Amino acid sequence: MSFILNTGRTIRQGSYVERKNTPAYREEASTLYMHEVDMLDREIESGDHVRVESTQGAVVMRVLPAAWLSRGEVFVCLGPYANHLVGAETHCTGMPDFKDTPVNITPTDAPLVSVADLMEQCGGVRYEG
Amino acid sequence: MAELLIRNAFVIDPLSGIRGEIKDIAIRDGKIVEDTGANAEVIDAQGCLTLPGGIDSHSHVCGTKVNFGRYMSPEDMRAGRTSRKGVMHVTSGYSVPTTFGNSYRYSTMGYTTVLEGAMAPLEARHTHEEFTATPHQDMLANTLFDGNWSVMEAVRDKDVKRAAAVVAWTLAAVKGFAIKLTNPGGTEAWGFGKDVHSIHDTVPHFGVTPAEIIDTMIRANEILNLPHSVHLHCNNLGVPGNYQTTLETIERVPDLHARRQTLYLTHAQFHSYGGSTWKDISSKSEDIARMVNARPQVAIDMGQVMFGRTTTMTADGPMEFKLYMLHQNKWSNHDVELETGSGIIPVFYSRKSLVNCVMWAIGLELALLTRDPWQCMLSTDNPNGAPFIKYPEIIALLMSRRFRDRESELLEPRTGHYVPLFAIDRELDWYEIAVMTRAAQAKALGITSIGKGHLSPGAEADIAIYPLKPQEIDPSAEYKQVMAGFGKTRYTIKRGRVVSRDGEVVVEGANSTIWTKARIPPELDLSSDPEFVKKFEQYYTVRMSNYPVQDVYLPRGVCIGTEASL
Amino acid sequence: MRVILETKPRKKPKIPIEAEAIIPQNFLLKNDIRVYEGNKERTLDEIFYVTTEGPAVSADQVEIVLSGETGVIKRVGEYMNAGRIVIEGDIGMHCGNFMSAGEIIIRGNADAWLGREMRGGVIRCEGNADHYCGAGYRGEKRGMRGGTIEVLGNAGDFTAEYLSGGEVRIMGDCGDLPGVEMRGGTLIIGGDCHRPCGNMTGGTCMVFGTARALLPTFVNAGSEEREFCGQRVEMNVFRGDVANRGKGTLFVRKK
Amino acid sequence: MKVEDVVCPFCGCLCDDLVVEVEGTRVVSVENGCTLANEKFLGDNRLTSPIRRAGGAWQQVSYEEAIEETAAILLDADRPLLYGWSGTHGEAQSIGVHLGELLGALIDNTSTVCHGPSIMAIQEVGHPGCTLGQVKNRADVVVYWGTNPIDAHPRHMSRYTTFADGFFLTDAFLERKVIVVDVRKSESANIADEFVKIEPGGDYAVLAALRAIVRGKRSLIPSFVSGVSREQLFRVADTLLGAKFGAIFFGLGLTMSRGRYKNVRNAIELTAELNRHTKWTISPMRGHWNVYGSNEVFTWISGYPYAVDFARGIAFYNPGETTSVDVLRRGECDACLVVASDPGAHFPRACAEHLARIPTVQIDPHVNATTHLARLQIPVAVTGIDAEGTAYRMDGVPIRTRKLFTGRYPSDTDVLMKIYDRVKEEKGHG
Repeated sequence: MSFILNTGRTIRQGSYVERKNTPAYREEASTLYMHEVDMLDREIESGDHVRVESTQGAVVMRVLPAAWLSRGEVFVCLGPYANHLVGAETHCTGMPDFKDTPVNITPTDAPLVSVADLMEQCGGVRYEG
Repeated sequence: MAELLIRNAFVIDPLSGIRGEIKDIAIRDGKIVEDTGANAEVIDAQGCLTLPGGIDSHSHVCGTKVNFGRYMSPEDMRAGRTSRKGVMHVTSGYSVPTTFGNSYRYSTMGYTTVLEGAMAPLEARHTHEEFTATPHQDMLANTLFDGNWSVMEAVRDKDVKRAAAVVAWTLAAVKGFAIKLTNPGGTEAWGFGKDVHSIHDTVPHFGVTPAEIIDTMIRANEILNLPHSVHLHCNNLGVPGNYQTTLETIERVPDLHARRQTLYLTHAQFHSYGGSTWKDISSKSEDIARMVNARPQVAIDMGQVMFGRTTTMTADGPMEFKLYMLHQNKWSNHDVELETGSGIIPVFYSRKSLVNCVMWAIGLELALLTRDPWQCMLSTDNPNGAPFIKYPEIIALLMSRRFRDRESELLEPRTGHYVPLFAIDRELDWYEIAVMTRAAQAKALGITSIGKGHLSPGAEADIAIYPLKPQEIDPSAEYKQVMAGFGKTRYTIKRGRVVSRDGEVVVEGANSTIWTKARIPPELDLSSDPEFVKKFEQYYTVRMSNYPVQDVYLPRGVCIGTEASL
Repeated sequence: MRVILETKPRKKPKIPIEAEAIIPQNFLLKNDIRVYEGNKERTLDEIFYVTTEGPAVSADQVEIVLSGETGVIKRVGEYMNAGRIVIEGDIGMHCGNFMSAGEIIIRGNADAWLGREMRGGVIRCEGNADHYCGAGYRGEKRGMRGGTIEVLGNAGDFTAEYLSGGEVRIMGDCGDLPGVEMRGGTLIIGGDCHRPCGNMTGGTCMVFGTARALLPTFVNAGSEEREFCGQRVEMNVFRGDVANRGKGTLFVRKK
Repeated sequence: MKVEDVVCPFCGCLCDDLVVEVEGTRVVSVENGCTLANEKFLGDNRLTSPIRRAGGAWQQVSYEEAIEETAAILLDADRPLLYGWSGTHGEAQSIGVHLGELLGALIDNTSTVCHGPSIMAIQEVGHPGCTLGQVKNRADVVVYWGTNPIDAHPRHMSRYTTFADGFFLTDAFLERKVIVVDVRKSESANIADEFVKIEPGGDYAVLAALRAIVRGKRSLIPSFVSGVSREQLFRVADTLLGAKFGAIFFGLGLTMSRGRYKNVRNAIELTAELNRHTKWTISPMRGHWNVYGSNEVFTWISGYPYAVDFARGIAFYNPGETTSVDVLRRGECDACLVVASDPGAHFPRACAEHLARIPTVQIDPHVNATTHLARLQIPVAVTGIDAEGTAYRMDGVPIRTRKLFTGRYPSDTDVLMKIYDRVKEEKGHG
């Protein structure tokens, strides 16, 4: 695995947290921040889609550059997209590895999926009332 | 009309002057009455000891720091667990049980009224929430004023009326019962990691001394005509040689009240140490008791230490830090803006520790050397000296010299050199125990007039019937039976209803919260005082309108209203 | 006496069984043994096919053999004070809690908290042990106090947390923070580990593989030879954890 | 109608100085609030009626039916999980815990994936803390460690720390020193006087090093500890020691990274050590507005702040064993009631999958990720908007949230009480 996925709060994620089925939430929660040099290395442009894969699963995200990250680290706000990658092992502390999940990142043309899509992948049934 | 008749009770009701006689007690609608009708439910007490419900006038059972004691101690929680069963909720905890755990255990011991010893006004809502989850006891809250900025400013300005106004506004706002001062001035100093070391030390920035705070608050209390006196946790708690501070404090107390004390000194044991270090700590109980005997205007509670594990918790933040440095175990601290502090650490009182043995002896000595039992109440400062479930053992120790002698053999062998306990012959009798566990508390708290602590017609029908027949047993010899008997009532009756029987809790319960409201002239009402309001909004982190405890938190509140002498 | 307990098929096989009653002394007394499946109480034969062979006059003559889907059975051997338990496969959490004597053999893997707060006796796990092997309970100051736990495979994180007596021997690797808060006893790690002995105040830990991310708060106190599996190994000696006024000893194999 | 001193039900800051304008059953404007508060009050994404999943489709059901079915699901389960609670008021949480003991359920709150490890650390070494006003009025040094208040607690700095003038500091911004420690240069780091950048997973070692330095063991410290230079460590230690009143606030950077509660423990022990020299306090930056309340309520009833297992009648607690993520990962529970939280969004995928497998009921005002996983959802009023009740701020100060208008939704308390009564009816007292 070539990157370490860190997750955390962002103010936009917090703003849309009670509207998880809106495009605004989807956009924020599926944004992956990456160091610009890492982006250059992989020939990823700002706004490109990437397939992010961990041992747990894979999900499509949109890349934005971030000067505040170190190389090798990527950041996604907490939410269902990041959690598609994070394992449920807690080291018997109750807490998953939200701050250090190894992931591979490859460019893709695939579209972003919605929260409902993700939940359907988990076995749910979408509600669009 | 619910009626209950208790027959053949061996009644001791000190406030009514009944020192032990076989009587019937009639109850209707939760109150004691002259007699009942023919259809009353009957309990045959069979000559068993029957007392007004027990009252604990100083215990830590509800509120922020108590709950933090639970929160930080899963090991204590697992040390005492019971299942949900019948009407009983799940309980956890040994030294800091859950609210239902406290309530059931007190109930089983015949206690029906408990005063929470320390409530920070800013966090009062929390205390009240836990009160409603302590269903078998009527609850009262001592309200902390020891580091209250507005009080200290009034003290500095020598404005006792202003101090009274702060107290009146605060008690009414937070539904508190009485003034509590914990290490007055010391908790503010602790805001910057300091403490005060005598009653004449100056509190940093505020330029007042503990002595001035105590003097002013005593007078403010009496101006407001509050039922209870100022309730003081003296400065220098737990410090070798602190008896001097305690004596100095008591000496200052004027006699301002006809029916009760002017100052209540809590957990006196922790304030009666001689010596200068932990190595030469000794008992100064004789000096303290002599002073108390000479000053009827003062009442104390024991603050008895019993051996074993417990958790200490107090608003006295700096003291807990000192204790932490000795024990090096866990330490929690919680300073409350503009008001007070608090600290919590677990401790183990060991018979192998000379210091702990001396502490154990001092509490008993204070009870035995204070001549008038109305001046010395039985307490452990639960859970600081020990969990309150040790009360029966303390009663047995006070009633039996033989028991004390037997215990002495188990103590650290040098103990006898540092304490006078083993030269004291006095053995307390049933009447004195009744005084020290309910009647004196009711009098000291000033709640006899709302029907607490006695069994005369009109009183609340809070009654404890113990499986002890005073006419048949000799407590001096049969102390084990005394201990067992006080540990588990035959019946505990709360407001006319049996709430526990032979240790089994039989109803869910619903308690009252007793609070005080002093009426003061409008010009002294701080809610419309621009200076007070401005400072409040500037320095507190909650808005003034969000500070008072709403009525919804006291579903069965009992307000004692007073008229201030202003 | 030999008691053979083989699990029966269950409708909800992932709901853990709590079986602190499965200890030799209980079978000797022929108590009505109950176990719990979630919030439901079950008799032993609702969960197991039970076979009993031969007599016993004392608990140390009782051997219990567990087989089948045993990986979700918790608290087997809790407060065990004599006799022997053999688990043919995996075992659930808290196997051997508070055990004071006797022997537990686990042929498969052990879930977390193997030998929690153990006082004495022997636990031998032939597979891997999960996190908190030989550790304590939340908030308590002491973990395992006596006896021996031997794990032939690997162990997880927080192995021997708060160890205060006895010996924990992990032949394979450990995860993060083995021996954290350790205050007594001996922890032996045959393989690699990460950040050993954080905040230790006493006891001895020996790492015969690689100790990664060694904490900066240990003082190097020279080197010594130690024996492991019949081999003499040159070890660096550290004292610490200095962050905590610690007086523990940490041996780490020299490269 | 304008309502003053409104309490914000978003984050643990529990700001209580909002001015909210209400028209009928709608909030039309918010003053003094941060972005998060504004979105919360103005948000309009309510689920309008209870819904039930029938096969692959959803249908509306009545509250009565939904409550009846919820009770039946819970009664039928051998290992029910009651999860969430941090987004509702204390009175509802209290019913939840009593429901848990009645059912023999596991009950857990969102601390489990937030400050659960902080609680575990506190249970080992205690917690030298204080109310936020102490910090505002006194602190001359503030440390934010592994937390980014600008995004997560937007008014923390202006109400309580960096920009908050207090009694002993009349110009806080100038007189108060702010240190930010993080693995990334967050927005908050940009306004700090000193930023300490740590390698991921390096908090434990850095805290251990600082403890050693404060104890005078400087010679021991190597030239770099987890990416932090010895010089910077010494400088930071000197700042800590030089404070008159210092306050550390820490976040999920400590609780979620490698070592978890041991990181927090090291931070607490550093604080305790500093108190031998000067005054220091430490406080977790609690996320949900009433997550601390759920810890308080759980504790006074059951003895434990979260992760309580009533399966055996008594209360049992052991994070790692009785925590929601673990229980879901192992596929243990056979029914789940979610109240006022969104595990579908905030738990790892494997947990969401199990929630979809078992009958999951959600009580929540909004359509969220868990909605798609649930069998049944019951919409309720939003506490702080159209329902009221007690909340505990991150520092333990209890504040009563307000009800701004009476809408058409029942409160969490109403719905839970009905479920509780129904379950009690079936179970009796036994």
